[in-house]
Amino acid sequence: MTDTTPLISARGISKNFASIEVLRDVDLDLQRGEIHALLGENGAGKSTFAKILAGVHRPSRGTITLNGQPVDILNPIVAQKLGITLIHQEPISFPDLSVAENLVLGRGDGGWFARVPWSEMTRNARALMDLLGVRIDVTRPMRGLSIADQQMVEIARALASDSRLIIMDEPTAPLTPKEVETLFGIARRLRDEGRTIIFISHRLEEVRALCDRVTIFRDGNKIATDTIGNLTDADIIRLMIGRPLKEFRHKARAEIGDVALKVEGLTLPGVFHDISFEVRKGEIVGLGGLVGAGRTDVARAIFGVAPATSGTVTVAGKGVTITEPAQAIDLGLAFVPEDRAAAGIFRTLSVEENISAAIPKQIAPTGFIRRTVEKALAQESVRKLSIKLASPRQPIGELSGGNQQKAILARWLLTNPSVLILDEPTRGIDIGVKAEFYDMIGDLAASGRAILLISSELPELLALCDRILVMSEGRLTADIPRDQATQETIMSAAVPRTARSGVAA
Amino acid sequence: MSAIQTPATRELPPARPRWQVIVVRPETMTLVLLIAALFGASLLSPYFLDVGYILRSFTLSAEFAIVALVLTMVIIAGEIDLSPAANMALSACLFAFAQQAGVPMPLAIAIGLFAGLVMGAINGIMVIALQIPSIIVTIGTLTLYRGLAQVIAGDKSIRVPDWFIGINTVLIAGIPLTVLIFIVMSIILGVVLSMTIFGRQIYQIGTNEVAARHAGIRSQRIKMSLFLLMGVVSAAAGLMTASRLGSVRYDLGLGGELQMVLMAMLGGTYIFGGRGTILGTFLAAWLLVIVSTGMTVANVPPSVQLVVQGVLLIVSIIATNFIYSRTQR
Amino acid sequence: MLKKTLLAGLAIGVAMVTTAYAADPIKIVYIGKNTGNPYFDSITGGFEDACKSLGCEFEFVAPATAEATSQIPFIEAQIQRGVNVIAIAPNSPDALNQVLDGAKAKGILVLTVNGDLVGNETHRDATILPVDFTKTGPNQVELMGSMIGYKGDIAILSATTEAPDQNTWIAAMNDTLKNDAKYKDMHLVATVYGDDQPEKSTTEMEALLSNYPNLVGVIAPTTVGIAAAAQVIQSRNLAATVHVTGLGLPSEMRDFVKDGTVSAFQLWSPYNEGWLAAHFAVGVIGGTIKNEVGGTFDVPNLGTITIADKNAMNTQAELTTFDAKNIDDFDF
Amino acid sequence: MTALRNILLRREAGILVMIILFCLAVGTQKPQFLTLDSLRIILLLTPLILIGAMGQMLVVVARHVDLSIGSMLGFSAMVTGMMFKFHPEIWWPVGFLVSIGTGALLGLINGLLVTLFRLPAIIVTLGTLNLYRGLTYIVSNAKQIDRQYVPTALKSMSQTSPIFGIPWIIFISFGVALLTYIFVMHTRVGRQIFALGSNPVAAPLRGVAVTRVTLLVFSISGALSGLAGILYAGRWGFVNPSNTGSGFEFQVIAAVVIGGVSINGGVGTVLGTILGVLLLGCVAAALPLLGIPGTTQSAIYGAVILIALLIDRTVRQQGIKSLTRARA
Repeated sequence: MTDTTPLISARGISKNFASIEVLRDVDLDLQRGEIHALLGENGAGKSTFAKILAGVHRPSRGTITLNGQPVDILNPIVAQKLGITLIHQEPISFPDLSVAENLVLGRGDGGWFARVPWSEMTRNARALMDLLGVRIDVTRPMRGLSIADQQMVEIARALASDSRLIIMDEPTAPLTPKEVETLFGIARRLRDEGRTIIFISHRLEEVRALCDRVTIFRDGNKIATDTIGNLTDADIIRLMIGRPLKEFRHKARAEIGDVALKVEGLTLPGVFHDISFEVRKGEIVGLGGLVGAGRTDVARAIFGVAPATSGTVTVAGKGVTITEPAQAIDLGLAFVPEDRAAAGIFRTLSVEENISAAIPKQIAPTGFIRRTVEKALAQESVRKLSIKLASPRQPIGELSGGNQQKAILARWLLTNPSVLILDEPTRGIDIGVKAEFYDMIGDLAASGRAILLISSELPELLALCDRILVMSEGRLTADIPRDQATQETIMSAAVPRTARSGVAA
Repeated sequence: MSAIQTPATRELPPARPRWQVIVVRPETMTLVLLIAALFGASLLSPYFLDVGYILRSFTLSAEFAIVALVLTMVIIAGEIDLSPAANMALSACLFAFAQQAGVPMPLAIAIGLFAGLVMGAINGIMVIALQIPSIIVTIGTLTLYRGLAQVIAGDKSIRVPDWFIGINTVLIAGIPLTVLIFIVMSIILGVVLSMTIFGRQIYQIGTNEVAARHAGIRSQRIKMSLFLLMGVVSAAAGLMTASRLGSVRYDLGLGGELQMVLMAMLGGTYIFGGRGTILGTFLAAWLLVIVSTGMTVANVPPSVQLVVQGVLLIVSIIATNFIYSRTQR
Repeated sequence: MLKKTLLAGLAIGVAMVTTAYAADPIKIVYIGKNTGNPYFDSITGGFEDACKSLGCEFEFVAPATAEATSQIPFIEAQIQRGVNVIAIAPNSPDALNQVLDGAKAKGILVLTVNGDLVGNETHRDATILPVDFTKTGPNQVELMGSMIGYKGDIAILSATTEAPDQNTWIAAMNDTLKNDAKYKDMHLVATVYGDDQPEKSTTEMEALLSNYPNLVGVIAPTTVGIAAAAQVIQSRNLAATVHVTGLGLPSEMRDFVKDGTVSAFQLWSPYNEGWLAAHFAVGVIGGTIKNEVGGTFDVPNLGTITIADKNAMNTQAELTTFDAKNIDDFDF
Repeated sequence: MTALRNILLRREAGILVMIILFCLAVGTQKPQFLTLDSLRIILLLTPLILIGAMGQMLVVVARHVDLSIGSMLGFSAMVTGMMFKFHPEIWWPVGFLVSIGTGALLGLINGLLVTLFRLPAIIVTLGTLNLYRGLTYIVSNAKQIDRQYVPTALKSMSQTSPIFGIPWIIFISFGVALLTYIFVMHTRVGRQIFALGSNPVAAPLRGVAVTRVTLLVFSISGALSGLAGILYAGRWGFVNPSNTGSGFEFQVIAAVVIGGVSINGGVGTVLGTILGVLLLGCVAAALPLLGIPGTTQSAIYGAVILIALLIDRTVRQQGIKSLTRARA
């Protein structure tokens, strides 16, 4: 038979976003009946490649053949018809439609005015949910489902679609180990039925447990494809980051001083509970955990974006109540938010205006803006942080992600903060610039500032932090000193407790 | 660290030439249209080109134009207010009703202005505290405010005292007082918007409110003050209209919201917020007056004027969107 | 290039302004309440025919809506155009005072036609009304009485609560019913207002029938109201028990008269209003007519017209009654 | 039965309770309000609004709004009326095709402006509200279509009845509601409208042809305005370039918002919308009966819209709360 013909054969796939090449000449064959892992750092191009296969993006160059036939995957509908389903990283749902409807929406059968077979749909949905072992009433709307349940619906949808290729983009992030085990069982069964699965994950142990082959991406290039057994963890990490891990370790040790920020019993019902910790001057405290563990919510509460309902915050020894960010800034706090586009930059405004946004009193003591002062401050920041730009008057949206992030950091440095909260500061940033950031963070601590660093990248936490706090399901589960911190200690604290007891049993 | 090379040499797009930044702006489009309209109107009717007449005609729209300046700021801040024309009517009715009931004039004027402030506050609270989209809130309050004006005044018109009549006929250096107020307001608000931190923060809120909040900008406070300003200025415009007409009826300023939105849109204010200038609205106000005056004096039927206004509105947003998408990403 | 053309345009414009003022034929403009109002087509017809025979220029303009201030830019524009006569059906009794004064100051003859500035008569030169409005009320009551045998409960369905003409007529109806022994068995039980909107007029009519089961007649002295009232009667098949009359346009009422829903209604000739107004204006400007109270002049087809109190004049003495016999003779 | 359905059910039940309470309150003052006769009056007041509300519901569910429906109604009615006037030889039911087709075309233009140029519907339809009204004056030369030109058969649709003395026009409006129900609940594209409004970003990823669905929704809104247009001509016996349909949008939007269609898209039911229309009809019918002047009607509408918004807001907040609870 044609078993040797790959299911999918991609040749020379490249993709540009606004003159930036995020994927370069990628060749990849996917066999029938394999689970194929895509590995790489954030921004390495693995998600982009997956999205091209699923018709979300169209390649700038390159060809894709399916079963030896060249295909043009115009859009997600075409992909669906070709039997390719993508499970998105963030579950996509229609909150006002029922679970059952969410499961079938987008299946290409029937015309516009085809009947909606409600009872059959509900029956099938129930069967699928039973298969996945998820107890959800399929007639209720998606709104109100937990992220994990939404993710399970997403997975069920892919199963129901009867696809030849199922792409799972970090599907396990919000799931409990038990759910992960169910998912893996199903994935293996699908493989045995002859289907192909692309599995994108950061967790090497999961990749090892599940996948047959791996492909490693770095900076938009495909670096290697091999059977999983042929590679050690160290090999994989080396291929992913292009250098040994150790180099990142931040060396500048700062004097650790008085407590700069202290949090006690901070609670926002339903989001996080009883969070207590302190950060000292010159100290970098990491805050790790799974996505959705409530880390960002704690930071937002401290900074007054979405205040907690109970608990105390002490800044430099004084108890404070912060109900909005302006107060936090006056107290010497600074917060670089996780989602740069949504909460950081003013895309269409100039770099200058972006840098000076948090210091109205400095640039306009009388209410009128002093352009010369603003210009001088901006130029100094640009020089200090070596922000690459054509002109400080250029809209910040025209800069690369790393330089945008530098400008945001510059904004906060101008407030001369004593406490800096950095939420995923290096997400979506080039590896070179990332290194610069690590240096800067080290220098900031060395200058006596207290830093709370939220990160999902374990190497980043391990490299930079003096202490690592871990959150799970809205609670602090560990406070690990630098010398005891390993990927394992952090992960074991990050995994939800309910699940851990399940594993133990 | 220097040992690590970024494999992709990511080039920065070159900065745009300065002339392009200046020329490719919606205000330029407005100015060109303004000149074209002047030219067209003078071709359309020989009676048009008369500065006195154009100024007199402007007084008929001056109240709307004044409110449109504030509306521009509201839209830049990412909100909209469709209720100011109804606010004008209700404030003016309350004022006229009070003075007719024997309340001393200064107090009656204060009542009118205060009513405007309250109406602005209601809009602001529903939008900011209750987080209902401003467009829907103000469609509701537009109906309510005008309805209340009708409840208060019925269908009858209430006279105002003779000495209060005729703000539009007071000439200062040959310019009607209301037009002068419009010009002065344009300068003041233009300075506020472009040169003060308050104005700067309006743009920042409109560009990205979440980011603005994170940067310590008190967006709710700023938006509330804009709604309040909107309320007071609308009320003042209502009183000016009362003075111009000499009487007040519930239908005062009916349909004015479209005129105001049109002025802001034609001036290049971006409907999604974050962009726009007072200068643009200033020019657009003149453009609209000249277009409608030119057509009226040429006896072009009002039906054609409705069509022209509708087309202008749609074309202006398309053009504005296009210019912004081309010049700024 | 552009500049040159612009300058040329300016020059031509200025030249035309100066010549226009010197132009000979009298220019009359009639500003209606709003466009699309069929009533004004008929008035305009009278103006047009009169101007054709008198050799003056005529134009009709009207704003899109009948809102109080919407006529102001039109008046301003006509002043600017240098017309000699502005005839207007005012949308507001007082909001136009300032701008009309401006017109008078420029020497323009300002007439109100088919509606007056009640209480602000000094801001116009004269008014042309179709009939002596003091007679409208009694005429309507008499017509109603003749339809119901001068006995029973009746109601009035009017336009808006503040419409001056309507209120004059309603007051006169009340007066007639109270003081004339002929009508002692007719009881006016309600006066309601439909705001000249078909929907509102219909609900008010329905409410009348519901609230007053003994009702035998409804007078609707407004064109929208009478059509709405007739329609309610027609759809409920009540033509035999509830009689509807009032003021209506033959073109709108023809069907109801023919199918017996409405046996008779009244109006005047809007055409004659335009005809009279044009003749009066030309006469005043030509010096053949003196615009003073008590003066008289002759108008073809209308006979001798007397200028009454407050410089008011009428085209006819009594209302015309339309019924199945004569309705086809009228085409407005 | 699930949480949100319960809320929605409560919502519809809530409107029903409001209607009943209102009617009883009016009934204590005017017992004749509680008769079949006044039900007939209320039903005859609402058919056009009901038809318009079905179209508007779809538009709002898709996270847009259509302010131009009154002008589309006026334009379609005018075009149809002119056909009746100048071509009386044409069989009158053809008028339905003409009116609905004209409306659909105008709606399509709205949809094209919204989709092609990615403009907010509210501004586009504010523009076309004027544009279409102006065009109505132009095509009609500002002349009204008088009663005598409107076919008698059409006029009698709001009077004669096929059954139980209920006029045709009421059957037509409820027929439209029934079709809308089948459309939104039992066709794929109907569900796609809800998906689009529920999550516009995700919709294209799930194979919703956003452009075509949006065009369809605006076209339906236009077509139903057209249907309301010809029925207007029959109901009132004339078509006027300035009055016909003006202010229609406010009544319809009020009914839709009161009926629980969420302004944030994705939520709305035919039943709720019908109840919203009926509530407005009850208010409109009760005011003259109680002798309350018509001048208060607009204020009452405004207040009712704002109250409905507040209720909508409260329901939405409960939804958010239940979401955070579920995450905990």
